[in-house]
Amino acid sequence: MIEFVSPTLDYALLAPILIVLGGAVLGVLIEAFAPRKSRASSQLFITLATLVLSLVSLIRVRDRSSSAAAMESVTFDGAGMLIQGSILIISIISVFLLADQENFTALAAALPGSDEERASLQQDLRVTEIYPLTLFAVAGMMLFPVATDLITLFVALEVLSLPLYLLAGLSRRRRLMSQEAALKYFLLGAFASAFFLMGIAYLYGYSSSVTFAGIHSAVIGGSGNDIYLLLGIAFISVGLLFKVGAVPFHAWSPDVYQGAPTAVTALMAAATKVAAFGAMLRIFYVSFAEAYWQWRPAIIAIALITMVFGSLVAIAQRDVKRMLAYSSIAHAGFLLSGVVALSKSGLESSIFYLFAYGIATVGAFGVVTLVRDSAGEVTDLNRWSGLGKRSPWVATAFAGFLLAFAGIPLTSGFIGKFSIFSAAYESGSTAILITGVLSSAIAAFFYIRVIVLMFFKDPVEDGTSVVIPSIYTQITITVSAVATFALGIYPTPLINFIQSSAAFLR
Amino acid sequence: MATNNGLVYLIALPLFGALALLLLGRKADKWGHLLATAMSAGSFAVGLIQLSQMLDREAELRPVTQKLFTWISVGSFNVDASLLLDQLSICFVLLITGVGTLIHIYSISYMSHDKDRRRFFAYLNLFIAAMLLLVLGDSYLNLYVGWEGVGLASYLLIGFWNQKPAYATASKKAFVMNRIGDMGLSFAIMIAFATLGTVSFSGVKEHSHHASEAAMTAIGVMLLVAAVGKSAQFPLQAWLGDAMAGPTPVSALIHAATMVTAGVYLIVRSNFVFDAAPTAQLLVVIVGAITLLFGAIIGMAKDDIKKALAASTMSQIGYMILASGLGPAGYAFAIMHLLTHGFFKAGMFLGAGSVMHGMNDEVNMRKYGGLRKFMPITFVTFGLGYLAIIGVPPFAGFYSKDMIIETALNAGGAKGIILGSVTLLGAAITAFYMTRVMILTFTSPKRWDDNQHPHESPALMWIPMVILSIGSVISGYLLYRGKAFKHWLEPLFEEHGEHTELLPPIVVSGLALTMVAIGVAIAVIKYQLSEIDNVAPEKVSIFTRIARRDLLQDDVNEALFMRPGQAITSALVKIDDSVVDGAVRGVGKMALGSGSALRETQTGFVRSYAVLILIGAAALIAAIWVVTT
Amino acid sequence: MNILSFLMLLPLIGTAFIALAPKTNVLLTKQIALVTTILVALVGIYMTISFDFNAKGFQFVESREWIPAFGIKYALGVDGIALVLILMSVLLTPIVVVAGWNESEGGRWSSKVFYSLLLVLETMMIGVFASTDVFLFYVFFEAMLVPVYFLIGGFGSGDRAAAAVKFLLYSLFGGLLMLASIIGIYVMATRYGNRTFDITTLSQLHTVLTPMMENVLFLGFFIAFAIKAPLWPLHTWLPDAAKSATPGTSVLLLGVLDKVGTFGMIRYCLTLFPEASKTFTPMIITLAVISILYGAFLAIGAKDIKRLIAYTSISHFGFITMGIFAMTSQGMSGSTLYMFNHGFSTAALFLVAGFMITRRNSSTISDFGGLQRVTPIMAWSFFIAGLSSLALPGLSSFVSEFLVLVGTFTRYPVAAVIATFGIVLAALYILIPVQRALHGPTTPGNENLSDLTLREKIAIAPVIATIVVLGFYPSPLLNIINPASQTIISQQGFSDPAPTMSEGK
Amino acid sequence: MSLDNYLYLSAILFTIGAVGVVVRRNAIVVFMCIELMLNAANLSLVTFSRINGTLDGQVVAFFTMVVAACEVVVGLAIIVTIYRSRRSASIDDASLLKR
Repeated sequence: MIEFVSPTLDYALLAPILIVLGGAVLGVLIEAFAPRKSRASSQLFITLATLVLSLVSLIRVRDRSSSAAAMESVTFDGAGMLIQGSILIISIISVFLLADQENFTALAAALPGSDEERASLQQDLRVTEIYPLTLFAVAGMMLFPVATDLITLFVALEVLSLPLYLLAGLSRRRRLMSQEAALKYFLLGAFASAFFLMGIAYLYGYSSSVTFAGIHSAVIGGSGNDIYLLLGIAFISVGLLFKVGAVPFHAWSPDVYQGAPTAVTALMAAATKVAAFGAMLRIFYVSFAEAYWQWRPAIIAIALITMVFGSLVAIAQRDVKRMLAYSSIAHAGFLLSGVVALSKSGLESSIFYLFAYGIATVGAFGVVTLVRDSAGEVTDLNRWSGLGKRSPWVATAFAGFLLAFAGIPLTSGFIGKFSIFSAAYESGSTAILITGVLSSAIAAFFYIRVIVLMFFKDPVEDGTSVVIPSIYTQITITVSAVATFALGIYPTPLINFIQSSAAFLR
Repeated sequence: MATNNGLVYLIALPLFGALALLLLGRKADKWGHLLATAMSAGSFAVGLIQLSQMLDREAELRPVTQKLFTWISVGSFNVDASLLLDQLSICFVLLITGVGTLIHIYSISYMSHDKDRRRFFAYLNLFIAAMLLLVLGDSYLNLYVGWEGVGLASYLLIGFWNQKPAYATASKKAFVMNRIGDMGLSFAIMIAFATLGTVSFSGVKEHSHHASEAAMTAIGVMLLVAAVGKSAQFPLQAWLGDAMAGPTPVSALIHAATMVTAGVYLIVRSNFVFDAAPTAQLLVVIVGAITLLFGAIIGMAKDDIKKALAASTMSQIGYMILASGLGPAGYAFAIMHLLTHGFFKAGMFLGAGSVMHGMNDEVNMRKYGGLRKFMPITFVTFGLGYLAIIGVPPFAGFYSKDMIIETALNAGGAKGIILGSVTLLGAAITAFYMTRVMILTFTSPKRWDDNQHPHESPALMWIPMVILSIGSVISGYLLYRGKAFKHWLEPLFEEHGEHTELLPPIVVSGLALTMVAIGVAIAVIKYQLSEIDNVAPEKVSIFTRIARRDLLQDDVNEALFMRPGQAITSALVKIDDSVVDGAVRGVGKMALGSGSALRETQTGFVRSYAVLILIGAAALIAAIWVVTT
Repeated sequence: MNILSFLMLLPLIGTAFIALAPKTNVLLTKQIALVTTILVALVGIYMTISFDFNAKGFQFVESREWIPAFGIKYALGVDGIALVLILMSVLLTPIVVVAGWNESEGGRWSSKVFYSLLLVLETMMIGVFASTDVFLFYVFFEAMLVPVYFLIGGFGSGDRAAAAVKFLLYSLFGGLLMLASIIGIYVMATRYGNRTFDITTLSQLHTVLTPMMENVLFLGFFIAFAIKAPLWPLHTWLPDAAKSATPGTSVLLLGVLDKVGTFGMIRYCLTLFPEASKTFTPMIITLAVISILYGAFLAIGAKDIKRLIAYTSISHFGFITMGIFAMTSQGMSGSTLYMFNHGFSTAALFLVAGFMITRRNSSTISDFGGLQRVTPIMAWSFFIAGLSSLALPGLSSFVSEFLVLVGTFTRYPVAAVIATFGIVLAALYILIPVQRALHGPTTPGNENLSDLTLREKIAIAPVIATIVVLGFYPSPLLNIINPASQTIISQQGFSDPAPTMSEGK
Repeated sequence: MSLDNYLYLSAILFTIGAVGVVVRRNAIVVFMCIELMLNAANLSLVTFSRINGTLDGQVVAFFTMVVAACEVVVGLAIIVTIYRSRRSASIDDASLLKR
């Protein structure tokens, strides 16, 4: 008979997560009780307030680090804090995109094209559930990278995934596509998490422990059955690689990115990637580090394939959102090189890259929400031609983000690429350096093509126009643009900060 | 060596003239030609002063230099912009400025109807300046500047009427063929620097003794290439004929008296190189001999008076080159012939110009005839020039050419025999074609139709002709008397003892004169005593035809260089687009293609995605498995 | 404030003013741009005067921490070579502004954009030559592409977008290879205990590198520079870009940007990887010689005047590269001087070509004819520019070209000899267009072209003056260049070959 | 009998589920196959818990059930909407998004 030890919780450290969850619950209550009119505004307010509050509380505890916050099941350390911080900041700026009601269906339950839907549109109904859903997802994302036992990891994964499945299906226009995206995301996500769970099982079987620390010591001890470890690492990786969208587990992302409401896509592409990579870094750095000779070749291979595949396919895309999706696949490849680096500089550069990339991504999708015609967003690239003439500033901002993706100097992307590749090379993998550089060259090809479309082609007169950005969207785009260039020109403060605090507590 | 700060004015005056006329533009139209003439004359005056000073000094003290400024100085490669005036260059200075001034004067009237006269005089002054720099530079690199400078001037002057496409082409041809020569000169300079570490005349001279013969030969051959290009010697002679496109005074000054003789100057100036490189020297002689006959033969076939004279120039320069290839024995005579030739050939060209002036620019001698009566002065001056060139004593040509023939014969052995006979044969042919020119133009019955009104040229034109003709009468004797000229130049060369005399001079002169007599006789029989029709006869021997086509020189060049060149060019243009750039475009296409191919993996079916994941998982397990075990 | 930083700051200030200027007032924009560039030029001249010829090493040095985490510094400084190139850049820019006074109109965007891009570009041009920190150099090297890209694509003519893209992709590709090498260096430097990008420190790195590693890193840099320079067979972007860009842009493109390639070869390839440089020298010299002849032949075959000039440049860059790798003081100084002179002679050619094209609305050579009779001054300017391009003695490019040839001959006679044939081809590729466009009867469409305006004269006069003056008196520049090139050669462990003069008699 | 058999069983169940996901068209069935995979994982967890003699495995199993339940909620919601708007639950019909 095992006697029950009452858990001791360090609420100060847990606060950031708890606050977000609390905000989410509050949101649900509002859905239940508040009058329909006031919901939108109050929900937005609560969401923002929650996130900001959570950020503040995170900053308050930034230099504490402990693995005992919740009985070993979550560990707060520099790296974790940084990742959580990035997630929060990215979420805040992408929430502004959510606020733009054009993005979401009026009544999720209504049939596409039914009178019901038309009525709901006329009444100008709005699904305000998106806010609590988002908060839940964010909570999951924040938990994911700090979880240090497999249960919490799994729960966090589901908590961040389930709301996203739903959000993906709530687009206002092209609802069939949106719902299809939701279905695909859900089925494949569940499929992947099944693998994930199986991985958990095997790791547990290997180490007879569910905590990272336990697994780590088991790996060192080498007592367990290596087959289990092998299967465990493989299955866990499947789950994680699926989330980050690495080849060949990437297939969902282009479809989902395209189908989902652009605001949600932004959140997925940016925040989810950060969270997933956070978790991946932690489990590989903390638990599997000593077994690196087993998994590293495989992960390197996947990284290379991912870079090249993403870049190549992106060239052939005709749709902005799909193009960005594939480019994000390519970036997943670059980020994986941070994972395989398995060094302090690898960790630091990954965190910087994640943050920079996330910000730029949100900004880019923010721009996408602006280019519309009567039937909603225009994502067909050919109809983007001449954007630079119509609305120079929006086009310039987008160009800026693209240059950042391409890694042109004086944008954040360049610093990120430089640091992450040098980290990978430092840890001795020349292949990643060469392939990374070459695929960046390929990638440049399509980023530039978009710039050419926007600036050097004449506008097509087919009603495509750039709507006057709502104040929210403006904030999003401006903030991301400024951040992107600031981090490109003078990244020192951030880098120093990351260097000083980025470390995993084992 | 003594320095003399006056030298720069020799060049500065005409250079100033050129710049002033070019920069002021139309403003200077009124007085431009006067300024230019004044500048040229001034330069001549300076030259005379320098000469008088030089005469006062001891033989070995005569050379003077002037350092203007440091031009290029990198590592051990140091070249000053500095001038050297010695017994050799002074001759050229006086020839250039003297004849030059006369031709300026002549041109004032000759070009009076041309609205671009100012530009013409600017070019003339530019040429004078460049040519002076050529002969005054104290190092091969300074010489190079003048060398290409005169090339530029001649390009501009040949193409002076470049609105006529043919003329424009002629000027281009001249420049390009000269460039080939210039290439030789730059090779020579490079070799000199690489082997001797210096490019100045004095430097090379002093090293010439202990440098390897191979190096000296290389330098010598390259210098010869340069000379060949500039002096229209075989095989780079083709441009001279076309160069007659330029106004006649230009032909007189540049393409008869001065520029084309620069090659001779270069070889004589580089005597120390050739003395140390017998092989190169032999080549020089051969080139000279070939060209001598080559030009002479062409000369026999030409009906265009200027082209005939041009051919004769080519042949006469052949004489000089040949002489300069004979070593110390010949240098002096080469220069001597150069000077006398300067007088009589310039004079004859001016005569030709005056004839054309009187015949509405008709150049075909078959449309002349009997002009003796209509332009007596021209006839007389041209006639004196004629006597000079064919070498009738006591006219200038006799002395200079006779010396060359003599030296050639005395070159010793088979070489001597061959060269001697070549030069003698040349003398005969020269006599023939020059007589032909005289007859066709002046003494034969008239063949021009009546809308022609031949008339004597104005004084401004015939005065220079007269002066030059005087020169062509007396200059030879003056230079010959008591071997004056030989002694004048001697300090510059290293005498290698006396040569064996194959034949006594008097016999040689006799031989020469007989050859000349034969030539003249044939010409008289063939033209004076027989009917000449005013169009070139068609039914002529293959040889004549070939001679008329300049011994196929252009055909050869086209076949050997032009067409292949064009072929290469067009081929490369294609290659650049299809292969080089094509490869680049190909890479782009490849990327795009593979992109669209991979794109197809995204079928849109959930189940296929699931399959991908499954495969991925399996692969992952396999990979880790492989590594682990 | 350090004079170099000041020099780089000035154009940015100008950009700020332009941004403030009202969109409607185009003239004001132009005036601001002109004044700024002239100021920069003056400061540049002042800097040149106050440069100490005899001192070795970098001068006007400035060094601040930029990204200490990676040991990256904002480090500036110039030696003779860099100084000369900066001088060239700042002198050419105002000339370009004056000459292309109306280029900014007829573009896709307002003049404000044009001149902002131009000024930003000027800042980067200075920076790329002035930086003594490899990373900083790379940042300028890449960032430079963006303004040029927009200048070509936005204000060019013809198929400008395609040309711009081709230019950008080519350069980016090279740049990324270089990035790989830079990362390599960075990691190596870190591994051997000194995490820095300082060029002087890194110049010692090669002592610890394996030959293999050094060669690979060298190639990364060299290919990037060979694309920029451009060297055969990586040149095909240049003709298109030059054809599509406005004359002014082309001047900056060929005159300044491409020099970054050759400059980089000296400053980075040689300094960082001396051994590898020696290893690859034969290959590079071969490529250079090919470029010389290949470029010349294509120039002869060119139908379009701008393409023609571009191809002549390819030939000239062949000379420059050859001189650099000849590793003699004549070659090195000659090449550097060549860079400067080529800047001006190409500027002259392109600007006059631009004048001709704007008048005739065509850049096809055969559309012109007999201009000498119609527009004598324009014709003369073109002719003189052409002469300097064919390196006529007495004009600036002769000195540099001859130095390169002599310098190469002393070590690689064969290459020098083959290259010398280029001077005959040069005569052809200049005189053919001269004959077609300027000589011959005036062809229809050219009868009443107007001659150069006062503005155009003002623009072209200083260029031609420079060409002529430097032809006769290059010493001032050579005095600046010589010590620097000496240093580099001695760093390489080379010394000029002594005269052979083997005793043969 | 040895506990390993349970592991083999769970492995087989997992595979069956995975294959089912790949071969079946009806969204509901596919989803059920995924549930099967989850439960296969559960079986392993419990077995390992028994082998290792620690309770964590069983705890995870409980968590898994809860999570699975949540997935069902979300999943069915999505599938139902799709069914309503498409009048078909075949996952192959939903393939507007491709390439």
